[in-house]
Amino acid sequence: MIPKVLISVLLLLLGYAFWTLSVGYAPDTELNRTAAYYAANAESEVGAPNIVTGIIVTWRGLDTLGEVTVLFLTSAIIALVLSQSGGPSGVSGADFLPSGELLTTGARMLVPLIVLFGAYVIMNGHLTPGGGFQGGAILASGVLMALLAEPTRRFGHTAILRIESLSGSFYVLIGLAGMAIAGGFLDNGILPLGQFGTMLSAGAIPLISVLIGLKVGAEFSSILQSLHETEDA
Amino acid sequence: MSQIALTCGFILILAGLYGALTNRDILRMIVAFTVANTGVNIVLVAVGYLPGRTAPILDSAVPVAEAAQRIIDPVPQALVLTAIVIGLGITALMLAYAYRLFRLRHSLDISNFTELKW
Amino acid sequence: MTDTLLLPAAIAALALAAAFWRFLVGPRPVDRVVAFDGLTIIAITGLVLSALASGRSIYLDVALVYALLSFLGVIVAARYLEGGEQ
Amino acid sequence: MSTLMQGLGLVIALATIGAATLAILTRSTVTAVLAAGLVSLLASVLFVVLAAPDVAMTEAAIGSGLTTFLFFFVMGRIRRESEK
Amino acid sequence: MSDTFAPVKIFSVTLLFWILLNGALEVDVLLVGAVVAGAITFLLAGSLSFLSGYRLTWESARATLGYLGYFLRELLKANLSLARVVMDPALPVEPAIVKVRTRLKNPVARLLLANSITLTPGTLTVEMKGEWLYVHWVFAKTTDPNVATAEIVADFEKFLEKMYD
Amino acid sequence: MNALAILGVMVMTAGAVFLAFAGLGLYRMPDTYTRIQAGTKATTLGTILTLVGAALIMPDWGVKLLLIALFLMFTNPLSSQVLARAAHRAGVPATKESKADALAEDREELA
Repeated sequence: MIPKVLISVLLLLLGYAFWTLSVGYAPDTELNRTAAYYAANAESEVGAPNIVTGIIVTWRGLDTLGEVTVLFLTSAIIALVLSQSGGPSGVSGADFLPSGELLTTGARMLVPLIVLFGAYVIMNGHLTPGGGFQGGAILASGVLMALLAEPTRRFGHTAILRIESLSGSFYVLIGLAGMAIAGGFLDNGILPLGQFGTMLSAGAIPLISVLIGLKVGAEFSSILQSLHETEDA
Repeated sequence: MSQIALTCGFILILAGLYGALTNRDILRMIVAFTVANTGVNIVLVAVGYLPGRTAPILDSAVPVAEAAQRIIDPVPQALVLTAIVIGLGITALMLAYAYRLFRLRHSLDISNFTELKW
Repeated sequence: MTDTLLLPAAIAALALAAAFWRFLVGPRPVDRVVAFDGLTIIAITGLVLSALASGRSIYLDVALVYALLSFLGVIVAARYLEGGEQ
Repeated sequence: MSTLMQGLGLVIALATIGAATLAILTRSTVTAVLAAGLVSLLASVLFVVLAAPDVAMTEAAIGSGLTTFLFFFVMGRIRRESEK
Repeated sequence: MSDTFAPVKIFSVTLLFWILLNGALEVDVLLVGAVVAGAITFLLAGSLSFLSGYRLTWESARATLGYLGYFLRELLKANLSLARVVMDPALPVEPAIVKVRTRLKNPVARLLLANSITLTPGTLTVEMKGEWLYVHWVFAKTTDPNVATAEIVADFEKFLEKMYD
Repeated sequence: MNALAILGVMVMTAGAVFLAFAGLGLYRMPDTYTRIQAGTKATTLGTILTLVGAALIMPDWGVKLLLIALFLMFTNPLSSQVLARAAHRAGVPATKESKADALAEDREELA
């Protein structure tokens, strides 16, 4: 262990640095040049009212691709680590006791609503807060709700993996199509921008959001599943 | 407002660091890490905040023509959004390793793992 | 307009303080989960208030996420505590 | 920035710091995990006050939801292992 | 759920929620909504909705209105009584967990019954098994199952029996 | 600031008062089960009244606020039931004033 004195000195130094930062902080009154560019060109270049989604999906789309790849690696490593731990096979996946009737019924009614809400968040990602990442997390929450209500139930591992890889491939394909037809990798101009502020507008952004959402949801679901299941294949 | 949020984020970072350095239980160290993670996110969003402005989403409340005068900086928000998602991945990874270590030694106390001590 | 909302906001802050006190003192983990449940619901009021104060309906989507998903955290904690309060 | 938003931000920030302190200092791991979930939950309201609804939504769906589940899953497995 | 209309019911309820969420009745919104609702109906075929087992008759519609009115009145009463207890310095509670009986068979109706009991004065459903409901009651006047059933369950059951089969 | 908005602010204040009762109930009640009771009823009504008040102030937001209220009325009692069930299964004791526990008597045959 590091001695307590050292920790306190380190924390004090950091605290002092933070204190000076925080006291001397004065917020800007104008947007910086990057942000001003994004604000001015959101309508004409990407056609997405939600500028954050515009940045994530289009302007900095390559970063998002990298991020999704990192998530995929994470889920793969977790599956690997847990499979090497050699858990006792034959025990059912019930880390929790079997659930009562009320929770089962409630889950059967709520899972469609949660999935529907996830789809809403994904499809409206360019209009309202939301997008692929949030929607994917909500979809994974739906999977988790089903897992909680029926701990012994298994979800198709292969189906999740297939969704994951298919959406990933289509994502890259759309990016390449943007390079071939429009201005560059992951340019959303391969489809017409459409009427500003409607659901099917902003070029390829809804499509890319759906793919990101499916991929992120599948990755989170597979992480949840590897942590939940006892038999490690 | 940004001062309040900045201070809050800094305190969260310090608290998380303290917990991660002093706790002996691996799970508690991971909890402290998530607290520090949230603190960093708050600091980043607070830096992007400009007083008197509103969210970077254009609708009837914020017409396109006035956008540059009415919205806050969207870049830190996009950054934090991805940071949160990656943070969940990292937490899951650490938890998987913690479980693996527990299976190996049947203990979660960090002082039982001394192979790499120097 | 928003100044008239200060009164409900102050009363809701009182509710938050009381529930937060229960969260801090416990004494059992189950009590903390109960307080957590109450705090998530009070947070919805906070979100609606900030949506009203800034006049933007898009903030309500976040409140929807809370209404639909926050109880999952409570359920998972409850399912864990069922097996014993450790 | 109205008085209402200022006050809301101040109250939420104080509560966040309180929850974080509890998460670090408490003895029981269950309490620590719950308090970390509460930190995420309150931080999400703080993000809305800071005019970042996108981030708030992500934090609400991931921070206070999925992270808590992951902790409790792993803790449930560890508890079952140690009971054997 | 033996009825052949189950997929239609899930589809229509999902589409209704989609329209409410979007708050718009435009062609593209409806188109996307139909695709999403169709996917949910297809993939989550075993799921339930508010309409599963609901009788589509005038009588049940009247019962639904009566149920809603009664429920809201009871919710308000529950809160007033709770406020009285909380403000009272002596905290006059005498809680007990009592057994009550229900005749309902439909799972959605049973869930609605349990939820209604939880939101009405002084009662909280703890467990449900077969025909028995275990209810935590703050002002327990009795522990006899029959009397407690008449007191807690009977009114809601009357409405719910007409609404669901 | 029209009449509808004034009414809305009043309804919101009433909702906030019920939320405060919920907080007070959580603070004062003697055991876990009664705390769950206080926490679930008063927060539900309080939040619904707050949402109704917001809908009166901003009539355009009505549909979304209605949806929030619907989801809340459905999920909040459910989570309370699951919590009460878990507390009972974990053996959390009730307060000394309680009169009977039919569930504990029947626990054997239920399992």
